[in-house]
Amino acid sequence: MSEAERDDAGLPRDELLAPMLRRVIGVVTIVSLVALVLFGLWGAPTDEVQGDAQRVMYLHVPSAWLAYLAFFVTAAASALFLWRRTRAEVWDRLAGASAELGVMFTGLALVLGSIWGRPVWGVWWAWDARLVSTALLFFLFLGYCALRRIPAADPVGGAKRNAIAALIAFVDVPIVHFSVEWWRTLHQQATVFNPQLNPQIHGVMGLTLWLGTIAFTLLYVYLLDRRYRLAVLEDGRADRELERAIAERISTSRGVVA
Amino acid sequence: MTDVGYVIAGWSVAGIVLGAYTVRLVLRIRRAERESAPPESNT
Amino acid sequence: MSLVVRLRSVVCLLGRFPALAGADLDVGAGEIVLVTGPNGAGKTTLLRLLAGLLAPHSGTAEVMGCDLAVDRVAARRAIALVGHETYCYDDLTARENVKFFARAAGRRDADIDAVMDTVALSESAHLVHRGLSAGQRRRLALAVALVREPQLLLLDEPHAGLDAMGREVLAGVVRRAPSEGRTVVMVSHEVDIARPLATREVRVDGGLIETVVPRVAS
Amino acid sequence: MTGERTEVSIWREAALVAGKDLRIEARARVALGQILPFGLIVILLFAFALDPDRGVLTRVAPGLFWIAVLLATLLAVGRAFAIETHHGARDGLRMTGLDGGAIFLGKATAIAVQLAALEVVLGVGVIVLYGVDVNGIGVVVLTAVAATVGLAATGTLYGVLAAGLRLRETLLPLLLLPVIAPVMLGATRAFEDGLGGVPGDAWPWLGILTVFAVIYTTIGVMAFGALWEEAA
Repeated sequence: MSEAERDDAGLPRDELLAPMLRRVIGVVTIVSLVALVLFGLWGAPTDEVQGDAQRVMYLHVPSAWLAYLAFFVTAAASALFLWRRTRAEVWDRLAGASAELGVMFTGLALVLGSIWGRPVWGVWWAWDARLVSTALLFFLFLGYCALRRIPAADPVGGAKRNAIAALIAFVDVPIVHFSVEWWRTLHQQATVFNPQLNPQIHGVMGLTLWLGTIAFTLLYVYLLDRRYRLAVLEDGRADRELERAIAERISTSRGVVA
Repeated sequence: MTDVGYVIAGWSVAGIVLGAYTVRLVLRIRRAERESAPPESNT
Repeated sequence: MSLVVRLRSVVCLLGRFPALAGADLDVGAGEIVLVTGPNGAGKTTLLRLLAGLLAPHSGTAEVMGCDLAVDRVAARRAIALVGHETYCYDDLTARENVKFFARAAGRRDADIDAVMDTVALSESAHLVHRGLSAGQRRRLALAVALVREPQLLLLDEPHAGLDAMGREVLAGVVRRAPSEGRTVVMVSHEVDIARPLATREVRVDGGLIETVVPRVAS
Repeated sequence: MTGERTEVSIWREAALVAGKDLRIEARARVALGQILPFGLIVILLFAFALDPDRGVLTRVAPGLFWIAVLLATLLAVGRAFAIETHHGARDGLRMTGLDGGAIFLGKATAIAVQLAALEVVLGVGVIVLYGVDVNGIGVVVLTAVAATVGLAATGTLYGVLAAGLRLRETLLPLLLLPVIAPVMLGATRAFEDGLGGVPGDAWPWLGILTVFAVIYTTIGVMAFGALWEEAA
């Protein structure tokens, strides 16, 4: 790429995490996920008000947290890519990888929210402020990923366009959040997701919720590194072919001229 | 459907989605690695 | 003689195809450079590069003192590219189109009328662009470029589609360019007409530029 | 050497671009002849869809009005960038060296003007067809202005972002609609407070609409130039 300088080491970094660190994170992720399953399904006591259905919360809340984290990472990486001094392929790939994970976690949060809402409140979809915000976030992600799939004539130009699109959507998230909060607080209705109305989460339940959040975040970091690695491999092949085509063109025409 | 049914549904959906994505990702990486460096891996 | 264009081993990509693969070129102020070479050799790419519409993949490219790798937009106000397209809007009349580009360059009505006369479009100035003939459109494209009073005039096969009167207009514009402080880089296949107008000729082939034996224009 | 160049400030350049777009519209009459009738048909279809016993339509009239405006915005934005695709007009505009921000303000203004005209006619349509009685007109007009600026700004921003791309017709709604959800929400609630309820309640919604419009106009002025360069 003409403008995107190679990384400081001169070579595009192949992955985010050093292999050793990645294996460690991988193992810790598996351990924490297993612990989450144990605590989430058996360890934590059954909620008196909502019954066993409340156990879905241990996955729904972490997913929703990851959705916003992934979106923040995409926006931060996009900003770094746009700033000429820090512009590098790393940030563009990171933004894309995080967005793809964001779509998955946001979708999961919505599905789990629905599965949790049904038994507890008898509705598949509750117009709760946070659930609505998460739904809009889901479509912002989908739009961004759809845009990324469309190639641009100039790779750097396309990456700049995607980065700007990410920031435009990112600025929208707080506006959506406030407007939806105001909208839903007008219709004050006890919903399963409103912390003020939820029974105070404490003890083993609180621990399990923390465990879920940590396990999901670790999983996100691991998958982010793997998805980034895939992007490097896929870009790598394209770059090599391009350099070969240029070299070929120069050698043949030089041959002719000389 | 009893509450337990919903719990099982929720947790299995999460497991399937996350698991499937991870497996597919690892497979895609393996295939890409094989394609991009066939000459060196002739041991 | 200050250099208007300085290219050193420039590589330019069209998608993934290296249209320019290590091109070198120097053009001084007031020169009229004819660019020849087979089709698909990179001639149009060269003009789009000089106009700042394409970013160089590698190599150094300076036009009007601006480094194209850093900022392609800065020099554009002083450059005009007359390509196969007229840049105009179908629903606007010939004069309204020229007026838009004139106002964008800060010109006044007098300049517009003058340039419409230069390209002999005064009588059909009121016609809507959609209704203009191919020859009229080529002359309109020239008018759009001239009204902006560019210091670097890039012409991409300007003779194509020009009638006799149009060729006369073009010859006049190119001959007067140096006296009006304009440098011209012209791509043309109609060598017998173009060569007498040019002060120098270069050939683009296989994405490279080489100088043809310099001929002083007769 | 060259003629003395008068200093064309951003606003004059913006006015130049807006003038060009509006003159093309006056000549081609696409907004007046196609987008406006489209809006009216949508209003009519809503009446078919919702059994037009007065009660339902009157209550949801603000929401239906803004959905119709939203759909018309998609068409207006598409049209605004379609005129730049013929005869290499995009390259022509680049060669003028006009400031990206000025082009953004110009095109957004042209879209806003067309939307305003559309809203007046659709407004009359809704009042007549849905039997809405209007009081608190001040809030209604202020809301419409703030919402229109917001729609025009984000519309122009995503219009240039999607310009020239393959599949831009389906990509533009997917990108634009989630982002302008707050405008839909704010404008509809403000209209409801303005028309029926207590106009005073509308101020917070008007606040959100104004913040939205200011933010996206600012982003547009900053980002349009770079996006215009990348447009295929």
